[in-house]
Amino acid sequence: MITKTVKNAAEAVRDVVSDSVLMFGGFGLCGIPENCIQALLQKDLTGLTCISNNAGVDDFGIGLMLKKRMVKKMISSYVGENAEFERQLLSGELEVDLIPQGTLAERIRAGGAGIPAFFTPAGVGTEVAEGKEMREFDGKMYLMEKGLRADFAFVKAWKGDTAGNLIFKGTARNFNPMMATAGKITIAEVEELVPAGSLDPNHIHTPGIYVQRIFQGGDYEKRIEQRTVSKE
Amino acid sequence: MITKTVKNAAEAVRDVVSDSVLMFGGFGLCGIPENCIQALLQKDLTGLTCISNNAGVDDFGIGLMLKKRMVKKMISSYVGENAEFERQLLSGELEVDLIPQGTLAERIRAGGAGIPAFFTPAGVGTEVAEGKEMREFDGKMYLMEKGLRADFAFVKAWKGDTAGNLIFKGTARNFNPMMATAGKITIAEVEELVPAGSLDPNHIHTPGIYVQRIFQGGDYEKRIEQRTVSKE
Amino acid sequence: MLDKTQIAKRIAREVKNGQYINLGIGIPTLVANYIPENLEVVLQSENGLLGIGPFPTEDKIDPDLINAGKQTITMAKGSALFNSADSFAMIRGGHVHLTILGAMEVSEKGDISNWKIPGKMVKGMGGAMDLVASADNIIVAMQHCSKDGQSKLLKECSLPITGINCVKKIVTDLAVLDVLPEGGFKLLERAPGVSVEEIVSKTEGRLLVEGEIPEMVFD
Amino acid sequence: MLDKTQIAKRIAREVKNGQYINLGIGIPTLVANYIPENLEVVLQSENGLLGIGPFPTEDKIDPDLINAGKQTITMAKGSALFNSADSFAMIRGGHVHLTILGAMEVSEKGDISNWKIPGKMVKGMGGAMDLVASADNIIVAMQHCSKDGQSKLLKECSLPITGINCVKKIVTDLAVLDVLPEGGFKLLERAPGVSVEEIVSKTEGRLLVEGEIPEMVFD
Repeated sequence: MITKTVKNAAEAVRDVVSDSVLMFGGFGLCGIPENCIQALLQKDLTGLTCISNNAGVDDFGIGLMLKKRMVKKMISSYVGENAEFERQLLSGELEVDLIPQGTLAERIRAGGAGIPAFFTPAGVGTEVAEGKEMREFDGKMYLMEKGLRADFAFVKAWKGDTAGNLIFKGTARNFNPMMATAGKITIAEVEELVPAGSLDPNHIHTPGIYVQRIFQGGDYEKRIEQRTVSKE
Repeated sequence: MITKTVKNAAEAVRDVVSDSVLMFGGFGLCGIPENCIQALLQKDLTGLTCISNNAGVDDFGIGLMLKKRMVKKMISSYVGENAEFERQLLSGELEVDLIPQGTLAERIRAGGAGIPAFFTPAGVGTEVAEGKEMREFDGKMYLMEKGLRADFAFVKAWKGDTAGNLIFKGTARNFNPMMATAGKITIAEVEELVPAGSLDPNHIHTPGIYVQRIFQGGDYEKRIEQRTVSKE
Repeated sequence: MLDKTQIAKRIAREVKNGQYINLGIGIPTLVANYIPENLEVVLQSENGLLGIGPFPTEDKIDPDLINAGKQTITMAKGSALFNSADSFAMIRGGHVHLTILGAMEVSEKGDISNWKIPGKMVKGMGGAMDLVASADNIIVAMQHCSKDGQSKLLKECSLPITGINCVKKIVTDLAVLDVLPEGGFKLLERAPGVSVEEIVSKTEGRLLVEGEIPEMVFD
Repeated sequence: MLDKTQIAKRIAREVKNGQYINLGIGIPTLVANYIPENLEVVLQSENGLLGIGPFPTEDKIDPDLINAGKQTITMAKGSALFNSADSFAMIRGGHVHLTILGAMEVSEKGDISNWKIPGKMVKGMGGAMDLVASADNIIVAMQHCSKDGQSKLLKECSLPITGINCVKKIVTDLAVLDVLPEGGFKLLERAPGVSVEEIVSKTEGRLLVEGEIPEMVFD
């Protein structure tokens, strides 16, 4: 069994340099790699391109990287929860590529799966289609979209083993599994790291082949954006 | 919860008609829908197009449908275990579309996922590329391949619930999950059918949305093609 | 005039037994509360869940379980979890039967705008472009007019488009309307106390009014 | 001359620590038996398993657990199961480091033929076309000549191609050869008792022989 374990987040992100392309798993603040983001904030990085469905909030997640001006460009589908983001975008300080969520997910999957391009109906007739190849199949129009990869992909799982196998929990799975496949180097932080052989092979969401480094994270805040409750 | 249960294989295949396009899960004889194949053999069908990675063996699986001359065309990646198949093919009685295994799997996934076409490097420079669009991305050549769907998809799972959620076992998973997504009507036979709510939502391989009919099969033969053993 | 709850209640009547449904943020989320109990439907959350349950009680809150609006949720019986690529494979592949979402504008051709106000608001399209490009049946929940009284049911959308020729039905605070395949809105029902004339005057796009238009009734 | 076991043993020396490896049917499958124990590698089975273990003992046979050659297998510690689309996503995406497979013919440009003999044999390409189109490192295990003595290391493949410009190294019963990036075979080692002259005479494609060619040594 190939062992992927590193000591902590600082060691995991040791070779991330400025101007890299990074992917971050998570949907909103759910399932984001909190420890890796904290470790990246400790480094003196600029000019990053960040691929993430959302851009965090003003004071948490990728929002903190935006505030520190580490990010040159965001590739996301929805950024509505972040005022600093909106400010940097409208002022032209930040480049933004907004992509339909399903197209973003599929482009990342394609990148990891060796598929350079595919066709999707999402965005036909909209500004998303500008400059893209259009084609008709069976009477319906589609856009050609390309695969996406990253220098580093940061993913957060619930459980992981020393061979890099990952299991996610609830809807914290979201973009994490595809991003794990699309990083040249994929770094996984997990709530619980177990020895290889402890996880049921039939329950694994991300096979270890995709993970180059893994560590057990700590101090998960798991901030909730919209706390909604029912009465008993 | 939407209930998908039918009584047995005969009821599940009741509306399959001649000249339909059918998909069958399985790799070799591993994970094939044995009960559905038996029920189809009881019907007076001809002109079928069968999409399956393999074509069974002479006396089991899809091989039995070939022997009964129910099949007009096979779409497969490897058919090496079936002499009757080879005979019908070389004599021109059977049309065959041989497709690289990864392309077949991805075409079925694409069909179920609303992706009409994608690019793959598999088959570039070979007769598989004949008549297909070629395109270069980042200095490498790719073929355009199209999504595949079927009128009926027959899949075999280990466990399933009345909502149609499926869990596969071992390498009997193979083509079953993609085919479940690509059938206009998907019929799942399972070794154990449990009430909705009995399966851990985090362990489900095929969400119930893809399954229109489900039943508990019986008398699984699970024939082994290459019985190989180690000494103690 | 309908309030938000009534819009949700009216849309809930469109739901059919056995449907898989994606509900957008805002009024569409409320629809879940009014689906008749005798119907068996499954709600899809595009961040990776089939089978959204009710909001959790305080002791059941799980930060790892949210809907597409980032609200804490629970899982219904028989639910399934999956990743975002698989979720949109499901949506794009046409497996979700009904999509209910909000809109800023809808055109008489069924075009919808709901993701951007140039120079003012850029939240992103999220999953809306995938949903409207893929679903067979799309129902829009929206206000008939903007705050300054401008019709939002237009000949052509003025804001950036989310999807074209996709909206099938609209429920506003004033009316229920179909979008006709050949283009144009068809008035089906009016809100309690709202006249046909008011709806006509507040609909900029081509509006077809045939025969008596019934008034909606709520319990 | 090497027998099949020796070909497998020689190929096993090419394996590096930490590699994910796909082994084809036949001799390549045997390679697993000779990978040095101090190396940590993971074997991929394209029908949906990372982490192939040894063949099962009689009491551990599970018909739901087979390799791509349809042989019953076991799972190694830390293995993972997945479907065929995910398996080839892994292969196509370049995540598998090394592919070892058999061939009927290899050309001096690294083209490979191994799936069809027109009019005679049509088994299909299985996963071979995906594997050879995607892997960075492809090693072929084959006989140097056909049964009737014809070279199988050719200028151009005569049989239908499986993939082009892909084979990096060949281990035959007579020799180990690299396929040069600019085309041509380069002789690296000869089998015990086999002369350079014999290899030259049995290689139809362009063959580069530089300096002393060492003889392979087996324990």
